Amino acid sequence: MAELGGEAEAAELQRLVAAEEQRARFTAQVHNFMEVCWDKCVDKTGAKLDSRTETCLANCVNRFIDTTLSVTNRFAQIVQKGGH
Amino acid sequence: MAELGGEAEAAELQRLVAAEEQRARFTAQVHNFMEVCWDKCVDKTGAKLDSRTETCLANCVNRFIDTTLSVTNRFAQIVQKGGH
Amino acid sequence: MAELGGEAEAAELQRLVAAEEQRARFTAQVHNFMEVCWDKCVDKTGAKLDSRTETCLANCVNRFIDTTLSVTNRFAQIVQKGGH
Amino acid sequence: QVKVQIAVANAQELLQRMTDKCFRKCIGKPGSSLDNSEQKCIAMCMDRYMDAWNTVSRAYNSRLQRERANM
Amino acid sequence: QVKVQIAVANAQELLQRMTDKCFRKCIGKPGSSLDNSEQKCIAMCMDRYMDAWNTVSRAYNSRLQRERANM
Amino acid sequence: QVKVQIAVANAQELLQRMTDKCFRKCIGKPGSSLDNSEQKCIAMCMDRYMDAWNTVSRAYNSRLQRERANM
Repeated sequence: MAELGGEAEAAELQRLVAAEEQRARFTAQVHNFMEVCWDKCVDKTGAKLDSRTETCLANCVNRFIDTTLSVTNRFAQIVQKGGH
Repeated sequence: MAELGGEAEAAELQRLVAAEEQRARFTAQVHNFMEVCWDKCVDKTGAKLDSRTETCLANCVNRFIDTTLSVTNRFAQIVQKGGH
Repeated sequence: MAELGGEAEAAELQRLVAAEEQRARFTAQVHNFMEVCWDKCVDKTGAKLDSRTETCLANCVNRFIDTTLSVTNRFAQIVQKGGH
Repeated sequence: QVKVQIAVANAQELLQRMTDKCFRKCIGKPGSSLDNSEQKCIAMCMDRYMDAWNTVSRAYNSRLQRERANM
Repeated sequence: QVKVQIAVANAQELLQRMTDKCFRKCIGKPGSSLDNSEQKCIAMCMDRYMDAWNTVSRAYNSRLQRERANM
Repeated sequence: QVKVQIAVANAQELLQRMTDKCFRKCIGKPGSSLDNSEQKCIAMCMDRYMDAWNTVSRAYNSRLQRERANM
């Protein structure tokens, strides 16, 4: 591999670290969704995931994110109004 | 704000850090109580917390602390007697 | 205690740290087993653990370890085959 | 005033735990969007969670003060 | 390909959580060995857990992309 | 002897988990004080938790030794 100058190397390293951190956050979030959605959507474990379970899992992720956004926005409003 | 000498400043800083740590411990403990007491006391979430739920929550905190003290004291006795 | 030379002392210290780490891992693992097996095996808490509960707890530890090994081996096979 | 300050200091942790509890309470089988009744349930659950947080916080604070007075 | 890579990157955490979920699902009262039906249940549960992981992962990724497009 | 030592080494973690499990087991709806039956239940639950801890610990230790012997 070609040698990189000090600055370019540092920038490249920083980019790699940032990408790695983003992937770690993504993965941690998926573990978190699994904790909630596995129990909600998967009753029996048959030969394959049926389409109802697949839909339930995808909806579960999306509704959980909707809930997070809704809770966060409402909380911000309450805080701005200065009390609840 | 008046300038502080080195020592007074260090003492002030130490006091602030200690207060912050105490607040963090308090908050962590409240999260912990919520984990136990929310499921025990809050069945339905109506237009407001009724007084029965409020009493249940306050009792839950106090009985949890009683339990912690009782468990800790009994454990200390067992350890002192050198076996259980 | 006799004084140790620098190298012997370092080796001894390293041995102690390793032993302490191993004990911490063991203990963490026992806490983990307790989290799973207490709820599975202990229904009522009578005057003593009956032998059925004792057997259940010991089996629970061993079956959990079997499950871990089985899951890990199967996972390694899937990864080696390059997809699932 | 004070209650909101306490809440803000640990807002992220509070929001995560509150979201988790209210999602579990209000969403049975997750559908293709949050329907009206689910949204209302979440808003109420949030308010009750913060009420409960304040109640728990006050009860803990009183107990700490009583314990200190007895020392 | 990609899915396996994601899985390997966090293999240890995944294995722990999967073992925990599948043990709870498949083992009622733990006996003196894993019997055949328990072993089959665990293998199926693993496969479904990884399928579910991939489904959840894809759904999350799509959502992130949609949110970014809306910004 | 040994069992108590193990317990002391990680006393804080043990006390927290034991308190949590025994509170959940013994306290239904928390009242205005710990009544007699709750207090007895907690004491028994503690003893059984420590018995169970020792049983689990021994079982794990035997298994580790068996695995090492097979290597």
